[in-house]
Order: sequence, then structure tokens, then C-alpha cells
Amino acid sequence: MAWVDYFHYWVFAILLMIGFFGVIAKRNLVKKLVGLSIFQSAVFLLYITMGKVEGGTAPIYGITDNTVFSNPLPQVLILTAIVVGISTTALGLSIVVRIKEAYGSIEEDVIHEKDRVE
Amino acid sequence: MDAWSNVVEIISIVFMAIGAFFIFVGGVGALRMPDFYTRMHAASLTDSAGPIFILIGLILHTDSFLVAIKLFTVLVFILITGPTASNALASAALLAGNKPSLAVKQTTAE
Amino acid sequence: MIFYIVAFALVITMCLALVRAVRGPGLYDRVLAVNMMGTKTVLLLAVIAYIMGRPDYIDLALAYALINFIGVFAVLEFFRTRESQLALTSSTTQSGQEKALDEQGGQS
Amino acid sequence: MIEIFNIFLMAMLVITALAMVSSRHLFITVMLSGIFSLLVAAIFLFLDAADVALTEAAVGAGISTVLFLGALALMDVEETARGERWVRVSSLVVVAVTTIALVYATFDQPLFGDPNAPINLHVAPWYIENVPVHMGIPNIVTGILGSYRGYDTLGEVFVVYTAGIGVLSLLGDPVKNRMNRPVQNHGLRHYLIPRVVGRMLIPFIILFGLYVQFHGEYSPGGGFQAGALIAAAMILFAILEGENRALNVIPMRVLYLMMASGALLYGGVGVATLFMGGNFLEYTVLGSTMVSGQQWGILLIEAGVGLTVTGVLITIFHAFAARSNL
Repeated sequence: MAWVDYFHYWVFAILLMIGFFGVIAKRNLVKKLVGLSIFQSAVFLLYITMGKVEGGTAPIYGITDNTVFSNPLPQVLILTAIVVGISTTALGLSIVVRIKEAYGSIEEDVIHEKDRVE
Repeated sequence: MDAWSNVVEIISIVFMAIGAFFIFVGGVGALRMPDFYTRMHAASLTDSAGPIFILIGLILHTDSFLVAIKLFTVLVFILITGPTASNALASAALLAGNKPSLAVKQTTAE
Repeated sequence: MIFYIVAFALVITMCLALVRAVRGPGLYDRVLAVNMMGTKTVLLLAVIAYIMGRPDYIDLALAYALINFIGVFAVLEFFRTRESQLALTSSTTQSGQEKALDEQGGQS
Repeated sequence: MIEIFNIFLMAMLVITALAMVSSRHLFITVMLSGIFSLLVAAIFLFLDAADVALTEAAVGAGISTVLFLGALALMDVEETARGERWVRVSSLVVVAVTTIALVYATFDQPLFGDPNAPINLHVAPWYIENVPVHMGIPNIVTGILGSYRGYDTLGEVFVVYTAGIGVLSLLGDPVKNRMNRPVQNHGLRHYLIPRVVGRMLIPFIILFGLYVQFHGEYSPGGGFQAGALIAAAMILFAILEGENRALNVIPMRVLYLMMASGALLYGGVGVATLFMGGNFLEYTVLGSTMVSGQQWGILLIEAGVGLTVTGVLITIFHAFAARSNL
């Protein structure tokens, strides 16, 4: 099955673009952050997919007799990136909370309108 | 392979099949039931029954004591947290004014 | 073979729960679907551990079994604080407002 | 055979993402993001990334939903404006064109699971071969994270620390914000069943977190996962008993100390190795042999990572919870 080999990459491309659409087309700031986190997950998925080795297993010695391991390096990068991702999402959310307190709205249109009036 | 391990093997397969059936029925129930509380009823009951059978089946299938203990711990935690989560969810729904609608619907239909 | 059958039943049930999560109709149906998905994921991880012959994967199932319900408690707390804030700001029809919120959730 | 499950899960992932972006109600989006995280964790496990799946499980199930709900409690949950039509159409066109370009580009990618793909040929075989020799620990991911890629991890820990400081400086000190509130939040103290069961499970979550922290060299785990799990336990306590009691258990001063001391411990190990005659973060000089020195170094820096991540995640939760929109 040839298409199975590329299926993971296609899912990555589609997810990436769904997240991108959320960022550019949605006017709600929280929605933009959700779009960013989908984008982020798509990139995580690409890294982990590329590190998978056929017939391999999780890179921990001594649990099975299998000595073909999947690539551990992308896993290291993504493991730290997930925790960094939630921290930066929290930072974005706190900016949105401050915007809501200053402008009374989290819709981009309303915020631009208020900026124009002042 | 002696007869006893064959029997255990068959019992474990039967248990897992029953568990898979319960899980699937729960999924269908959560999809087909008419209002929120009945859907929650279907989902939460089978979410307790399915894991009991599947995890006991897995425990019977294993040789390692450590794995059996870990699976048993998973089972205990599922049995504790699942109904609690259902209770909290029903509390949240009632709190926000979501009433069971089945009785009302029946009287209006007649 | 039985592991594959069980895993397949779990994945199909996850699809059914996903349909419930996407279609709604209310807000609580989504929470119910998340809760269902959680239990199925715990079982799926345990079964994958057997399919792949990796007993250490059961640690993951244990992690999910332990912390999966925190989200539902957070939902209860969310609606409780929202309710008490509505009661403070307008003492009139608080449950009516919540119902309007619920219906809007159902339409989307 | 296993690929079939993976394809199912990935299709569900795409459907979930579409529903997340198209839903008009932010509460629904947050709930669907919980499902998204569950599916991603299962897919990571199918792709042999046990450590990553454990991180996604701890962060997605325990922290992420709670944080989003904490932020949503401060704002409107409905999306009112949809934006102009031309914006939506033009962004749809841009997205469609880029998707086609990306899909076209995937045909030049190495095949899925190819052992001879460029990514699997350069440093990875060396790491897999040398982790048992240099460090004597079975978990290759922990070995790379702690030692070979120690600089990366140091940077990530400081990014997490900086994000914690950023949230604090944007939202203000939780203790002061709490004193200005008209109504104090008592959590789920009046809900008997959640409270009893939740309190019973908190010690087990913390115990499991410590197991993940200190068994991380032998099984999936490490400081990042353990930090998220222990933070989830404390967040659960705060939800059940109200934030005031949670702040009595771990005051903000202790949380600030945890955040800073974890990052300092990590940096301090590096400086200590400098003084002991090695390079920055060269753990070999810490012990009598290479293996024991490396193991001491990894143990210490994982402890630092766990402290910082726990401190930052609990601090972020308190910062959001103390803010009131009244």
C-alpha cells in the first residue's frame, strides 16, 4: 500500500493548515491560540513520524529482546517542546485576559474599533 | 502446554470479548439515547463494566506479577474515578439548569 | 488476535464518542464524550502494551487513569463559579441565561 | 496491522481539529482540545514515542483543560463576530493552496519507517550505541535529554521559567489579587463525592509523579512528566478545597523558590562541573568513574527540571484562578 507511507505526512499537512486557518481567519483571540496549539501539535506529529523506524520499538533497553530502536532524538526535542508549549500558551492566555480587561472584548473587530475611536 | 493454562487462556479470551462487547454497547448507547442523562447512564455504566472484563482478561493473560499488579491498580483507579467523574458531570449539568427531558417529551408526543 | 479485536472495538467506540462530541447537542454531551474517550484511551493503551509486547507502556495507562477526571472537576468548578457570578451580578433569571448559553452551544 | 489503528486515530484527529476550529462556542473548543490531546497521545504511543506520550498525557489531561477553563472563566464563551466574508474566503484559498503544495512536497519525503532515511543515519545510531556505555542507563531518551543534549534542556527549562515570570508579571501577584476579591472561592467543598474521592487520590498521583521522576532512567519518565503530574495533583487540591487552602499548603513564596531553585540547580550543576575541571555540564567529573558521574549529573538536573516545571505550572494556575472578573 503506497499511500499508507505518505498518510502520516498528509495528516501533518492538513492539521498544520487547519491550525493556520484558525490563526488567520478567526477573529476571536482564544480561537487564534487554539489554532496555534493545533499547528504546534502538527509539528510534533511530523517530528515523531520521521523518527519512527520500521520494526523498531521505543528506545529503552532491556524490556524486550528487540534491539532495533526508533530514533530517540526527535522524541527528546518534542518531549521538552510539549511542556514549553503549554507554558507559552499560558503566557498567550494571560495576554488575552489583560486585553479583555482593557478593552472589554476578545474579538479583534471590537478591539480595532475601540482603538480607532480613541 | 498443560490443560490448566489452556483453560485460563480461554477464560481470558472470553472475558476480553465480553468487555469489548460492553464497551461497544456503551458507545452505541451514548450515540442513540434521547437526552443527556440517559446518554450518561449508558456511557458511565459500560465504562465501569467494560474495563472490569477487559483488564481481568489481560491480567489472566500475563505471566509477570508486576504487570498484573499494575493492571489491577489501573482497574481500581478506573473504578474509583469513573463514577466520580460521572457524578461531578451530572452535578454540573443540574447546576446549570439542564433537566431530564425524557418524561416531558413523552407527554408532548402523546 | 483477541487483542486486535478488543483494540478494534475500542477504536470504533472512540469514533462513536467522537460523533457525540462533534454533534453535541448540548455542552455537557461534549464533556461526557471527553470522559468516555478517556476511559477508552486507558484501555487502548493497556491493550497496545500487550500487542507490542511492551509492559512499560502500562505506566501510561496508569497515568491517564489517575488524572483523567481532573478535567471534569474543572468543568464542575467552572459552571459553579459562573453560576455564583451570575447570581451576584443579576439576581433575576440566572438559570435562563445559562439555558441560553446551552442552546447557543447546541446550534454551532 | 497496527498501522490500521493509527490511520483510524489520525482521521479522528483531523475531524476533531476541524470541529475545534469551526465551533462557535469556546467551551466546546476547549472540550474538543481534550479529545485532541488524548488522540495525539495514543498516536505517539503507536509511533514508539513512550516518553512523549507520557508527557502529552500528563500535560493534556491534567493541566491544559484546567488552564483554558480558568482563562475562559474571565471572558465571554461565545464567539460573536465571524469576520468579513472576503477575509474568510481569501484565507481559505491561501490555506488550500499551501495544503496542496505541502502534500506535493511530501512525495519527496523518505517513506514512513524507512531505516535509511537521513534523519536516522547521522547522530541517532551513535546515541543508541553509546548511552549504555557512557551512562549505564536503559532509557536512551533520558540519557540524551540529560547529558548529550543538556544545553538544549537547560534552555528549555529557562524558557519555562521565563514563561512563568511572564504570566506573573501580566496577571499580578496571586495573593494580592485574591485579597481584592469581593467573594472568596471555596472550590468544590460542598460537593461531597468529588471531594472525598479527589482527596483520596491526590497522594497516589504525587506518589506516581515521584515514581516517574526517579524511575525515569529505567522506564518512560523524567523531570518534565513528573513535574506536570505533581502540578496536576496540586491543581486538583486547589479545585477541591479552594485556592486559599491550596496556598496554605504550598504558599506562593515556596512556589517562587521552587521555580528559581530548579533552574538554579540545573545551572549550578553546570558551574560545579566547570570548577571541578570539566566543561560546562560535563558530568563525568562529578563521580569517580564516567558512568557514576553521568548518573549523578542526570539525577541532579532531572530534579532541577522537575522542581521548575512543578513550580511554574502551579504558579500559572494560581495566577489565573486569583483573577476575578467581578
